[in-house]
Amino acid sequence: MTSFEELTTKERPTWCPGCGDWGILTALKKALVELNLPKHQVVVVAGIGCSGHLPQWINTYAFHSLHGRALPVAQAIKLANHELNVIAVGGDGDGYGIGMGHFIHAMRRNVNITYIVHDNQIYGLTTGQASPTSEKGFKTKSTPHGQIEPPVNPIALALSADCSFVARGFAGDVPHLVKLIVQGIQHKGFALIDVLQPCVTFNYLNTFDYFYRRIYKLEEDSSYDPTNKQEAFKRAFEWGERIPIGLFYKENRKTYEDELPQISQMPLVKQKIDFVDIKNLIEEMC
Amino acid sequence: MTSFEELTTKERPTWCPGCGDWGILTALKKALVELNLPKHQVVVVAGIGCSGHLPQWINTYAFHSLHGRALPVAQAIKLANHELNVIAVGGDGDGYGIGMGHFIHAMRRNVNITYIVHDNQIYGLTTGQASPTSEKGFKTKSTPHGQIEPPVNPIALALSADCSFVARGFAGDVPHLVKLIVQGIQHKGFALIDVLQPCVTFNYLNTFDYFYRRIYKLEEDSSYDPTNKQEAFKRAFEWGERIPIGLFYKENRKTYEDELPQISQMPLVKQKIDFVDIKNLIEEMC
Amino acid sequence: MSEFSWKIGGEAGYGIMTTGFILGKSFVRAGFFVFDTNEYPSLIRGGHNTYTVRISEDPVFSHSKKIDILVALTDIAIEKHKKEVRKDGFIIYDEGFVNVKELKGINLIPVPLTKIAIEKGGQNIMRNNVALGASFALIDVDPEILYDAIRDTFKGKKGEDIAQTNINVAKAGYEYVLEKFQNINKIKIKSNGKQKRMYINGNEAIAIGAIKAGCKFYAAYPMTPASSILHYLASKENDYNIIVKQTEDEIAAIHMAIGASFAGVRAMTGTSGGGFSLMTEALGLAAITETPLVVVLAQRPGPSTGLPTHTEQGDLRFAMHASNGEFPRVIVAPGDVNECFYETFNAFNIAEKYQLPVIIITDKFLAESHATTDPFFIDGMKIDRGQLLSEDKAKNIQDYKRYENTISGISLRALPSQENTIFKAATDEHDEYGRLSEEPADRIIQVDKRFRKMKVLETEIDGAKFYGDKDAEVIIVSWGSTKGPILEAMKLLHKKDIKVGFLQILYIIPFPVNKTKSFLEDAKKKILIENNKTGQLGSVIKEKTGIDMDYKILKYDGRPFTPEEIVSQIEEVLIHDKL
Amino acid sequence: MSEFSWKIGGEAGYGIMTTGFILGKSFVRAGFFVFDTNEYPSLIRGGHNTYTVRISEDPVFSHSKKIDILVALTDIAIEKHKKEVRKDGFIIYDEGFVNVKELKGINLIPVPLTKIAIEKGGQNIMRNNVALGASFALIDVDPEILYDAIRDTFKGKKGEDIAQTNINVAKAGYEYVLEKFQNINKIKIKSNGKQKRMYINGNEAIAIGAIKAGCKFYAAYPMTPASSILHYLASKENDYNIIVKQTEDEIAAIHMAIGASFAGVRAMTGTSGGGFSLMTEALGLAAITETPLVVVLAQRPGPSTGLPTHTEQGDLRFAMHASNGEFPRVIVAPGDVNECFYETFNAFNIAEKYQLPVIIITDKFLAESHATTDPFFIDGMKIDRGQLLSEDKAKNIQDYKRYENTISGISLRALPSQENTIFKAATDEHDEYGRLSEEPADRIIQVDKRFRKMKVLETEIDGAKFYGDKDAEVIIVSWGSTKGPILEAMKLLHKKDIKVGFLQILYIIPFPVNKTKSFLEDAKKKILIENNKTGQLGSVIKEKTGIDMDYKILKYDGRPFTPEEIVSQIEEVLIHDKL
Ligand SMILES: Cc1ncc(C[n+]2csc(CCOP(=O)(O)OP(=O)(O)O)c2C)c(N)n1
Ligand SMILES: Cc1ncc(C[n+]2csc(CCOP(=O)(O)OP(=O)(O)O)c2C)c(N)n1
Ligand code: SF4
Ligand code: SF4
Ligand SMILES: [Mg+2]
Ligand SMILES: [Mg+2]
Repeated sequence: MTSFEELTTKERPTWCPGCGDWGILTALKKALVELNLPKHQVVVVAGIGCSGHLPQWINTYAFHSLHGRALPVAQAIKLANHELNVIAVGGDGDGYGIGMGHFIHAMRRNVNITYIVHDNQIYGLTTGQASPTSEKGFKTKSTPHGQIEPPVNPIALALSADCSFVARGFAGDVPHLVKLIVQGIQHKGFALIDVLQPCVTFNYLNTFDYFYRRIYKLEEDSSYDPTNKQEAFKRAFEWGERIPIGLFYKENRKTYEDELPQISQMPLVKQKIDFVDIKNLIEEMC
Repeated sequence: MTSFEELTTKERPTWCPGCGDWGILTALKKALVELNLPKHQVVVVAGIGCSGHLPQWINTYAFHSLHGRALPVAQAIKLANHELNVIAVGGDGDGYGIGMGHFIHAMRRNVNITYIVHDNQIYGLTTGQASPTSEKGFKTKSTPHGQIEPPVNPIALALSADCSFVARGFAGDVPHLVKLIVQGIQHKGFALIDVLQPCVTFNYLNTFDYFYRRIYKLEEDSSYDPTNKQEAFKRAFEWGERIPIGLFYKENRKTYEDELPQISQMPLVKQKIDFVDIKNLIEEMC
Repeated sequence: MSEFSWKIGGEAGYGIMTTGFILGKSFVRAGFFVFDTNEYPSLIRGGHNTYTVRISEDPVFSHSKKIDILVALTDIAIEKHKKEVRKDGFIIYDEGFVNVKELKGINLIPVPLTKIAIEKGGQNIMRNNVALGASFALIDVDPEILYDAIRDTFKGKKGEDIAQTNINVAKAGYEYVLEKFQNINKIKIKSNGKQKRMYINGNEAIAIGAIKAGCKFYAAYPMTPASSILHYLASKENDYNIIVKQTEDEIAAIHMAIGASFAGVRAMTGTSGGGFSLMTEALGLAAITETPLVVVLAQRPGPSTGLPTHTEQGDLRFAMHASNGEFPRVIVAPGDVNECFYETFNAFNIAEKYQLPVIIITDKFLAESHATTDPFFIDGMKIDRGQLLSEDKAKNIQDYKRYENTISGISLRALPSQENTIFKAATDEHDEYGRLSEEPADRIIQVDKRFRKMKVLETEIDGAKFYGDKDAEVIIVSWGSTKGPILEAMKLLHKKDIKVGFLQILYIIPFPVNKTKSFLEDAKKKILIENNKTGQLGSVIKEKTGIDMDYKILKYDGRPFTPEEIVSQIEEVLIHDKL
Repeated sequence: MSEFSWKIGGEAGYGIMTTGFILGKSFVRAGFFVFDTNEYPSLIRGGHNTYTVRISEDPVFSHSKKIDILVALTDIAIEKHKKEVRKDGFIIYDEGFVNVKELKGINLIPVPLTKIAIEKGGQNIMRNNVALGASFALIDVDPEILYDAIRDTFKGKKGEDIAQTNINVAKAGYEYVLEKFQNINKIKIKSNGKQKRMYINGNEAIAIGAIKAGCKFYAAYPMTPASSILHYLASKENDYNIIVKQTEDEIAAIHMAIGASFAGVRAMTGTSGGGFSLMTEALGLAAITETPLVVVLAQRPGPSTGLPTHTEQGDLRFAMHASNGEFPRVIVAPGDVNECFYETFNAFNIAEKYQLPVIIITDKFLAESHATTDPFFIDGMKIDRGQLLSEDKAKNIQDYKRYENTISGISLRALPSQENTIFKAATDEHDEYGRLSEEPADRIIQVDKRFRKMKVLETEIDGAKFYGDKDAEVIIVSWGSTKGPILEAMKLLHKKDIKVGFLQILYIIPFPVNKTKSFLEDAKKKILIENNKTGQLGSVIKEKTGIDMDYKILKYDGRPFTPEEIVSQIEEVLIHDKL
């Protein structure tokens, strides 16, 4: 039985007190406990940012990669050893800014990994510049006269990019987030969980309170059908007085791994390479 | 009066005979003629690919940039001199593969440029590998056992990324394409025109004939309202027996330039720099 | 005593930076020379931060190892820095929060910083101001200079009221110490009279240099330690009509700068090593299209993410050779804030005159350390846009060749919108018109033409500076931010009657081959000093001149040199003839 | 005559590549030695393509300048290449489509290629086969070897019928010439008996080397001239259980390779200069996380897009210094198809033993030219995975330190899923466990540890090869694909009684300092030969050994050297003592 304690590292997180990242870490650990995943069979892959520090504080394998590059690394780890549970984490700048290209392509590819985005609508670790999800007009160090661009909409993009599991959580509601992460890991395919994560140091606008007053849960709306993409799109654009969290959309389709005869027998990493017979290849060249 | 002839270069295109690129070049030149844009006030910016060769054969200013990077260059040219008409062109690999990140961010930014994507669902210039829009199962040099990933959907992505003008044309219907390009250039904001462009050398599936049998024009459906985003999403996912072309969506919102007091009086490039007074800045440091 | 050093240490995120800056600023205003430097980890709160300010009656170019006053906000601060405090120096600490046992030879000054802050101001964080006041009580100067600096800092940002509260809190600290510690031996220092001086760091100097150069477009993606260029320029974007664009990534940033430059405005981008890695492909784009470009590379320790908030000079070779293929570029390595300003200005002229990329290479130590300097002398700074065609001239041109094969290698540069000069800029090899060409002849013409520009450039640039004694036994060679510590070390060595010369390589490309040879060929002991592991400049000197350095003083723990470290290593060389 | 050269020139996109390959293959099968090379522009159809095949009774290592038979499918082919045809050589051209006036000293062989193709086969494009048949009529060999090769080529892809049609067409060409030109002096060449040999290009050799090394994961983005590695491996992905992934860009490609390697499989990526630029940041990621990685960099002329389908050796310095910060890497530069195969195999061993990135640097000339060689000798090739922990060993480990500070610098490498070895791989600097650390002590330990690996590595690798005469007056130094033309040039010089030695630098890093010194220090005339503008290897030699090259033979028009060019330039050196 995997326990919360064994997932907890001796080192304490260095996040600011009150930061939403704490809730995400707790939720992730609880989800792994709930799923009873052995800790050595989990790899957490991160980008760079406050969010990117997360893998340091969870006692699983971890690969702390480059800014924006968690997804290519995570997908390849899964392809090389699909018996592992691979969870990618990152920030909004990391995933939706510099990492946007990988994000879109990973979703259509549908490798069976879970992607948790700490969406604080700001660049935290670099001390407060606008992020791709910063709201229009938001003033930051890099946009002292207000952000001009409207924010990207990760949920809508995910729906357009053939993501097979699209959800949004809130760092201020850990039990709900645990459920989403559990579902995301259980889902066979690429699962996106965008997490509203207040940055208490640099984002004076999108605070815990801001979200407490606005969020509602999709699953509490009994009419909502998370297999209906058109409906999902409608909710994806809801951002203002009401902000939906929960599962927007889910579909079952083959994972990338499912389509690879190369690993239908066993994971790549278990295949012997000591003597590869290339006589045929040499022959073909003669 | 701008004439078709003066836009035509002495050098002839080196595209394969019958390639869809020819139709796009013709349509672009015709559109410029129709809009009567002086040729020296037009800059065509391209990426790298068969498509990227286009600016060589139109007698306007041109910047032939790097693979995937037409958009950042094009946006900056416009910001530096917003009196220019800036048209970016590129391929599907160029724009939706390696250039995906710029593509998404350019759309929300809404700089007033026109982006024409030669979407041949293949990598032409590198002699036939899968592209991001290649259909699932498609066999190419890089996917000899069939492409596994479903294609990206540029129209849906554009709608999700706040693109203010979203259209699809067909290289086999030049008059229709001319109209779209004219509208795209006239549109104030970022205009995407994805052009179905058969590659007669490497794409044996998505041929002219393939499209002739499938395409229909949105504007011929009188019930279709291109200001309704939800409707646009529905059509965006239509790809099979029927493939819509025409204007999917259009909205009027401020361009990025509109929000810059720095250039409200005159373009950056016209502002004098011979003597910049920095006394205040020095003073502030004392 | 003609100088002293003050250091504050505590948790990140609690205003230590502002506090140190205010202290420095107050002394600058009073006519002193100041140098400061900071150290902080890559996280937002917690962790250990320091800010060190050195104040002197005479010019200073770096921090020094010995601290006269340490302000300790945490136990860690004591632990880490007690050894740095000089004999009979002071440690002010937050009584009730920080525990110190007696320390031999050090004056402990317990002050209930937090308590006073809450009593007088209402907020924990104001304890820093209490500490400032307390510090001033140990120095024989009028504390009004402090209160003025506090007022200036807070007034603008937070209003008169808050400013006054902060002053009150500082006063309370001042008075507390004055009263409680009446017998202490105050630090004595005397200003040589007020004199207007700037107190500025490398990034600010670069940003102002760019503004002065008419930079109209700055595109960047945040990355420590380059980010504050972005912040500074953004704050001035409307005053100076500059478009300052935070992009989706560094690739977009450099391409935007190139696009804007192609359209005719002076443009710059800035980043650190990781971002520069992403920009390498576009360097070649600027080169082959001959689009002027200025790139700031503010180094931090690598490889990869490395030590993101620390300092190193590990990217020299990378900057020299970044991007595929061969093309000319210029690399300038300012060593102080003045060079940051003037060389940035020059960089824009060079970029436009020679139509090529110019890289300004700095590091965290230079980028973020403030130094005093005379107000920049701007008379006579002249914008030179090189062979840029005016609208008028462009009108009369026929058969325009953008990439004409000229003797200098430099061709007339037209801008889009000019009527008779339509051309193609292409990243493929091209003919003189810019049309794609794969002909061997065109290829050779264009490669040679591009490289020929360097020949002209070499004659224009004096890429090295020499300090100290030409006939000295020891000649130091270095580049970039080590300049300050080296100059300070030279002062210390001078006092010990050790003669030293110092050759500063300012331009890495074009490399000052002759000057380097002339200073090094007959030198008895040639010592290379670099803030890196492998002695990269040393390898460049060897490559360009064949000269081997006799000794290498290298530091690669992410921290800048102190003058004292340099002195002791040079003494090693002189005494033991080894290192 | 013991050899001859055949060249075909015509428009791109009309099967010229296949045609040339078939010709070469048929002679290989018949026991001859063959070398071919192609030249094509960066567009799909039209433009001018050539394919040159050199056939010899003895081993050949490059093409040569003189052509014996030119097949001209277009006027341009005549125009461009008539000068290359040797005295009394032949030009076969498409009568009715190509116009030729009499050419002194050349035998014109007009053949209605297209006409015959349409008559006998039905398709224009089959004219190439007519030309093949016609060519054989000029050579004194049994044309059956041609028909066999045609059959083999088409049978698999297009079926028996199509194969037969193609053969018929070739026969028609053969007979046409035989009949019409009865008096010609046939080219005489005799096989030394059939012998099984491979006919393979550099990319194929690399791909097969990787397969043999147990590479299980190849991620890449298409880019000439690296693409055919991707194509080849993709075609074998199911036979050898390799995941071959075309990614969204080069950044993803290298990160995927690193991810797969971290998870425990041997992984590689491949690209050309522009893509390599995009990969630079991740090189540092592999380095600091100590993840084994093999990267193929197939060069083409830059800067930027440059001449995308041509050849150059312009990225050497870039490969050496790419990425921010300082870290060890290995760079191997194979010079022929054998070295491509064996060194790729070695690269995987080195990458895993030393846990660092290995760059295999080639160029278009090597990547795409076919050469004959004995079947790879694979006995005794041993996979060495270095300090990789087996499941069993991992189970018994306690207090596992992934980045343990060992004497060799190499630490035990565990894989995710092993029970007792959970660790963090981080791009930030870290302690021995992989936990983020900004402590100076940890920093120094890790930097030193990483670099220490190179010391061990240096002892293991013999990075240079010497050919020819050690006491020769002239010592050539070069690297990579110039090897072939140089070896051929040496043969020619030998015939002229000019003694030459040739030092091939195989490993750029670790650089063979001692060997280079020992061969160059006393050499009278040291000549550098590189396919670039600036003589990059020369600068490395200077940097590493202080030795200046006396002469430089450089070529940067995008084309490979011919042996004759090298000979004439060396003669210049010997006769005029200048270059
Ligand atoms: C290539 C590169 N560019 C820039 C940086 C600097 N950087 C580090 S974290 C970060 C952004 C952090 O924002 P986000 O991804 O939203 O994460 P957060 O800190 O908010 O969790 C940036 C720009 C980097 N490490 N690498
Ligand atoms: C960084 C980089 N990677 C790869 C290439 C090689 N390359 C040239 S064009 C191209 C793709 C062409 O496909 P697409 O963009 O769809 O354009 P098309 O040729 O089909 O018009 C590639 C991969 C390159 N030039 N630069
Ligand atoms: S800066 Fe913001 S995101 Fe980063 S740890 Fe602090 S509160 Fe969290
Ligand atoms: S390869 Fe395809 S896209 Fe390229 S020119 Fe030929 S037909 Fe057009
Ligand atoms: Mg963030
Ligand atoms: Mg394409």
